[in-house]
Amino acid sequence: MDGLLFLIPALPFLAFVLIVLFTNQDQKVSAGLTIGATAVSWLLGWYFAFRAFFDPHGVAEEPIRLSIPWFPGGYSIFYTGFQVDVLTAVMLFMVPFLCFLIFVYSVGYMEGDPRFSRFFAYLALFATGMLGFILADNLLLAFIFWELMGVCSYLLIGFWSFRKPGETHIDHAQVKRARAASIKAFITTRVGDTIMLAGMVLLYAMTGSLRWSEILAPETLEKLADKIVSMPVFGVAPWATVLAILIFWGAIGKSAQFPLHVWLPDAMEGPTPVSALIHAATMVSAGVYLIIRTFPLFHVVAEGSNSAMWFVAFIGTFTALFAATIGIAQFDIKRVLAYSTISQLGYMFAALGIGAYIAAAFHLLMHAFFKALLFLGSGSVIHAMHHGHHVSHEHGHGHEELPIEFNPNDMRLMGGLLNKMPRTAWTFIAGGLSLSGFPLITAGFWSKDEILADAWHGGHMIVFWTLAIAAFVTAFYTGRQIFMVFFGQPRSEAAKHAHESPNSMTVPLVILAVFAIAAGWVGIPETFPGLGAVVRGWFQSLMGAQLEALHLEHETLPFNAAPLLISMTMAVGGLFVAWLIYGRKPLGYEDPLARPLGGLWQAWHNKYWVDELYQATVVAFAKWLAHFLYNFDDRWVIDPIVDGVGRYGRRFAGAVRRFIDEQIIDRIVNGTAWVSNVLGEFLRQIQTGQAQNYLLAILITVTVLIVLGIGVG
Amino acid sequence: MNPLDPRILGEWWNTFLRGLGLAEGWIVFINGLVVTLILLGFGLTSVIFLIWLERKFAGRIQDRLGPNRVGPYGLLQTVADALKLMTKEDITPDNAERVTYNLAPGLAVFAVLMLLVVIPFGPGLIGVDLNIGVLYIVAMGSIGIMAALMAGWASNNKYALLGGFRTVAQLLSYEIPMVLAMSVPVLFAGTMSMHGIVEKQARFQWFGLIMPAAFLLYIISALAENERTPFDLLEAESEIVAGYHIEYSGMKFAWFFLAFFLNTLILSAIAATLFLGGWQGPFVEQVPILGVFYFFIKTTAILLFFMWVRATFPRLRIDQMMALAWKVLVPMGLVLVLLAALVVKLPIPGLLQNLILFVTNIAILLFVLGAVGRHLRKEAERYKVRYQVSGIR
Amino acid sequence: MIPLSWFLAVSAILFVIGFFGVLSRRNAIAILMGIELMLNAVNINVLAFWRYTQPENPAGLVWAIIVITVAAAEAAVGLALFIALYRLRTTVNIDEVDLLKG
Amino acid sequence: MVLQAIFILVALFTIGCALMVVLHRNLFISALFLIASFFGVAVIYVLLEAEFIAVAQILIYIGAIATLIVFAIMLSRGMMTGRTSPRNAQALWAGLGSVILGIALLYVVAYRVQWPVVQKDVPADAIARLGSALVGRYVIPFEVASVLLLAALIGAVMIAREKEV
Repeated sequence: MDGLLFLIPALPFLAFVLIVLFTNQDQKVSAGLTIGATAVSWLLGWYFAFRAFFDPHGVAEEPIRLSIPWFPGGYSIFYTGFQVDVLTAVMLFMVPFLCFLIFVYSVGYMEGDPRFSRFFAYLALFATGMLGFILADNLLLAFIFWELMGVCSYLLIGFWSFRKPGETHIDHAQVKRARAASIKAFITTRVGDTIMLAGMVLLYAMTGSLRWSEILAPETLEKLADKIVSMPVFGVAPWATVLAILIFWGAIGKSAQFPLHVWLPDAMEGPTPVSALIHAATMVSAGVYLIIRTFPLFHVVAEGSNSAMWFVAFIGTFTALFAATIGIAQFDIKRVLAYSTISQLGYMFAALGIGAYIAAAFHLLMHAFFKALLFLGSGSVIHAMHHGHHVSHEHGHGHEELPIEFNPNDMRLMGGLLNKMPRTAWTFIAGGLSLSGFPLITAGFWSKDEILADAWHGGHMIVFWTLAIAAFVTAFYTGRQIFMVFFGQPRSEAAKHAHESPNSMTVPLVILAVFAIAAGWVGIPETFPGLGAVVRGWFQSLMGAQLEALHLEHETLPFNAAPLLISMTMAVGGLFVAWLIYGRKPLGYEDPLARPLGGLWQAWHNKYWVDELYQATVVAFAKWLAHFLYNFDDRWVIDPIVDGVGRYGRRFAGAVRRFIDEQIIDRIVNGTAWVSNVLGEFLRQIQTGQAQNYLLAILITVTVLIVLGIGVG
Repeated sequence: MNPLDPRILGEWWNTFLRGLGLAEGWIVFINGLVVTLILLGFGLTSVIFLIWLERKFAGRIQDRLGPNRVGPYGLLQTVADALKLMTKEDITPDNAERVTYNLAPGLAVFAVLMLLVVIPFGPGLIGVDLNIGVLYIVAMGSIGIMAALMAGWASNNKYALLGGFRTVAQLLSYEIPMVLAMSVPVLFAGTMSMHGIVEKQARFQWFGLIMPAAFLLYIISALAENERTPFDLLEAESEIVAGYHIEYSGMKFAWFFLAFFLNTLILSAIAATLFLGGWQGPFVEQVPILGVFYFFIKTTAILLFFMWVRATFPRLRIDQMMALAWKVLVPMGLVLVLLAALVVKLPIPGLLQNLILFVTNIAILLFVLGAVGRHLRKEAERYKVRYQVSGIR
Repeated sequence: MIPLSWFLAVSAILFVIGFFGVLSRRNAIAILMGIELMLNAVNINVLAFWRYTQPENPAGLVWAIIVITVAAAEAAVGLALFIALYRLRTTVNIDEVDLLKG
Repeated sequence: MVLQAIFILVALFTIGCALMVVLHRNLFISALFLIASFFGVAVIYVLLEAEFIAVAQILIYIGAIATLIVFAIMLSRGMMTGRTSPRNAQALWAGLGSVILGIALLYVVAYRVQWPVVQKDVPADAIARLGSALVGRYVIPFEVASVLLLAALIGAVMIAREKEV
């Protein structure tokens, strides 16, 4: 049975190949292939996951493995394969299951799209990437699947990046946005990935292995923690810290943390199931998973001097609050959720940064359920708005005069959808409550409380209070969203004509809603009064087994009412304030907060102008550099030099013509021109577009290095 | 040692050399030289006989006498021709690339002569028993292509260049089925050594009898590799005058001619070795010298078959030629190799293996011939219709 | 016995010559020839180390065969590209095709 | 001694031919020298007792790659008229860099490194071992190589094919 491990990622891949090669013409068969393959993967995945759940200590100590020699590298053979330990099992419980539900949902959502089959092919490929990533038993294989996910993300964000003739549901502006968004996502994440690749290469150079079991072994980590590297600018640090931070950059890109968060909101141009699956539940949390996986590397350096952990905590905490505040001022239903995702991922990183391994994993899991639910719910709303718009047009309600352009995603045009689509609404509200951490019953409460309790207990007060404020903001914007979308009066014809989505969409919603509420109960801490005795911290003891296998200590936190009460107050308070502002009285097309908050609101609404900042700095710099090199000799250097020298020379010659031979001056002038010309020509070589020039540079570099090597050693 | 074993001669020769008090290195050197000279002499003289045979044989088939003036039965005709060619003016075109132009004929002969080294003429009678003999043959065969290309390009003549292109296309295409056909005996014998393959064919277990399809595949691709009818469109007079050697005259032309006939001889010898048991035959164990005799009988039989084909068949069109290679012979070869590999690994006695191979080979052969025949009939039908429409019968 | 360093020296020289060809020729086919020389040099190196360190281990031979295979694939695709390029632009000079747009 | 003399001759031949490959103006002649140089390399392989690779070298490099190159040269024949220089502007710098690199490499090879050489014979069944290694331990690289070849085959046909009008 262990030999079947490879099937989990292989089956979706097979579906992808079959769709691309054979069944592209037949939409039903294509969808069936993807869903069928994922269903089998799901069953297999749960088989392995439950094996781990029933024997956590055994599996944590001795993971289920499938390993083959991949390629010989020097004196050793590089093995690759898949493994299931407790952490993988937890992910394996969530990922294929969510994939399956969302794929089923997509059948309804994508109905009628001319690229239906291709959509499912991409989804299948994505499932391969994600499943392979969580199962991989070494960093290199994980990285390959990680990049595969990146490609799928790129393809799916840009899914509507061109319009087939006769397609009406996407307009030209949307096509342009989709193109830009997909490229932005790809390039932004590439920044993180490149840094991570550097970390990976260094790690291999330092340890000679990339397998989790070997690089995370205590002796290897000790070695890495003891070796010191001194760098320019950054100063002295242990290797473990350097490697950890380099790898963390990959996670920053993939999980859309500040400063590489800009791609995720734009990624909402993709179809909503994609947003739910890739940009909320699985791929973006892969970054968190990676850090959880390599946590011992972060943790090994003694506390106090551990700048890697500090860095993770800082980025996470900052992003959590930063993104949450932006979420307050967005009107696009999906963008609110996107910023919320960034913020929640920040929570997880903050948890990891303060050493709360279990809490991070727990929140990762819970977040996947409720955020997927929220996205799918928003997809259902958008779907309904679309149809409502269509219907209102057909029935001659004609051109309603709206103060803003119609956009099915715009929350200002919704309202009152609770009665039109009750199933979607109630499940969405369940997800929203979970996200805002509604006390005691929702999953989000338990996982968020766990993080806050850890921060309080560990004495990280700055982290604690920042996260607490972020929790308040989260509850607030969630409440705002719920009240704007489902309550009040419909604010457009489309909203009036909206109706419930088909069963294939609502059934997954209901299932997910159950999980979004109830899944959290497995993690009720043992020390919690009353309830704790029933569950006895099942999830905590499960992950505890993993921690023990990694030789990290793990303690059960004593019960403390203070963080609990603060967390409850924040959640309920946020929702209440949202009701005060958005739920009490009917809304117009302008946000009631926009006027009173003024500049702050503008900052939030414009996402703190980070995009504009990047446009003005990074992008502009790249363009400027290209221009500069191109124009260097023609405009700015040679001409002024030649002109200046020439003018000076002529004046000088006129004054002292009798004393100095004209030849000398001419020669100086010509010589200067020649020198600058050569210089310019040389600098121009840097970017000629000719591979041979680059190769020459390589030749010179290698030669210099070898000659230096001879000289030195 | 058996007095009728040809190896006794070698023993004697080595003792003789040692008797002269030579160092071991020198003996190796002298032996190499002697073997080279013998092989060269054999190759070059046999070609003279071969050309006579071909003309005589073709003459008989076409109800003529063939050469009969110079010497008894016209035996010296070839010698006379050679003398004529040597004394003819040697022309090099003005715009030819001289070095290449002069190198090409030499390279052509060189590529073929190199092959003589690994051919086992009898038990122990082999230049070098390379353990990768078959691969060596294939490798050397590919050099011949270069000669044609060089000749075609250096002549600076468009017909020559076209001929060169055609040659490359044909030789490269038919090299693949030939290699596939050759790898079937290699698989079955479990060795690439020519001697080893012959030894595996004792007691009439000739691979050509066990695997007739592979044998036929080899014969067809050998015809093409040798640029013989029906694959002689490389030098089709009516289309491209004479192919890549159009500009060559005199001695240089004679070199190409030599390479051509030598190649025929060697391809037949390889066929005899790989598929007809080489020097194997009755009483070879008792009287090893008989092996040489058997080998030449078999080689000559195949040679005569080649000549028969040449005198009988018209040539193919170029598209037919390519289609035959890529659509018929290559797939067939692949199937045959797969089949041989499977059967060799079957855990059953050798005789049963032979039987299975024979039956399946016949089946493949019938299937392929049937398919080709059906296709050709259809094509003929199409042409008939077309001609009827245009009024030509 | 020939010293190992002799083989390495020949390999190094061949490699440098090939690299020079790659860097200095304008014709794409000539560049390809330079690359082939470099690959040959690599193979000499591989086989020399195989012979002088681990002749009983076939890894060196396997490696050499894979290098040859890759060279063949590269030559086939490269030449196909050049022929397509020649058809399109009637040039195979590499310094005349430095634009990404055709 | 004899072996060493042969090696020196072959090495000089190979290097000379390689030089002609990169220096000769006429591309066709360059290609012919390339073939000669391949031949020299094959002999070097024989001296390394890797006969199989040597024969494979002749078969693939001379029989296939060189033929392809010559073919391509002929198909783009207009390029050989020699109106323009065969070398680009950076040839001088490239030459200088190459020479320095070559000297540095030779220095390293000759003086700087003590290679751990063992005196062992090539086993008689080296080719059999190679065969079983290719379908045993190295089966994945082998399969990858074959997939690569297939892809190259199809790719080359697709690229070079003339578009149907």
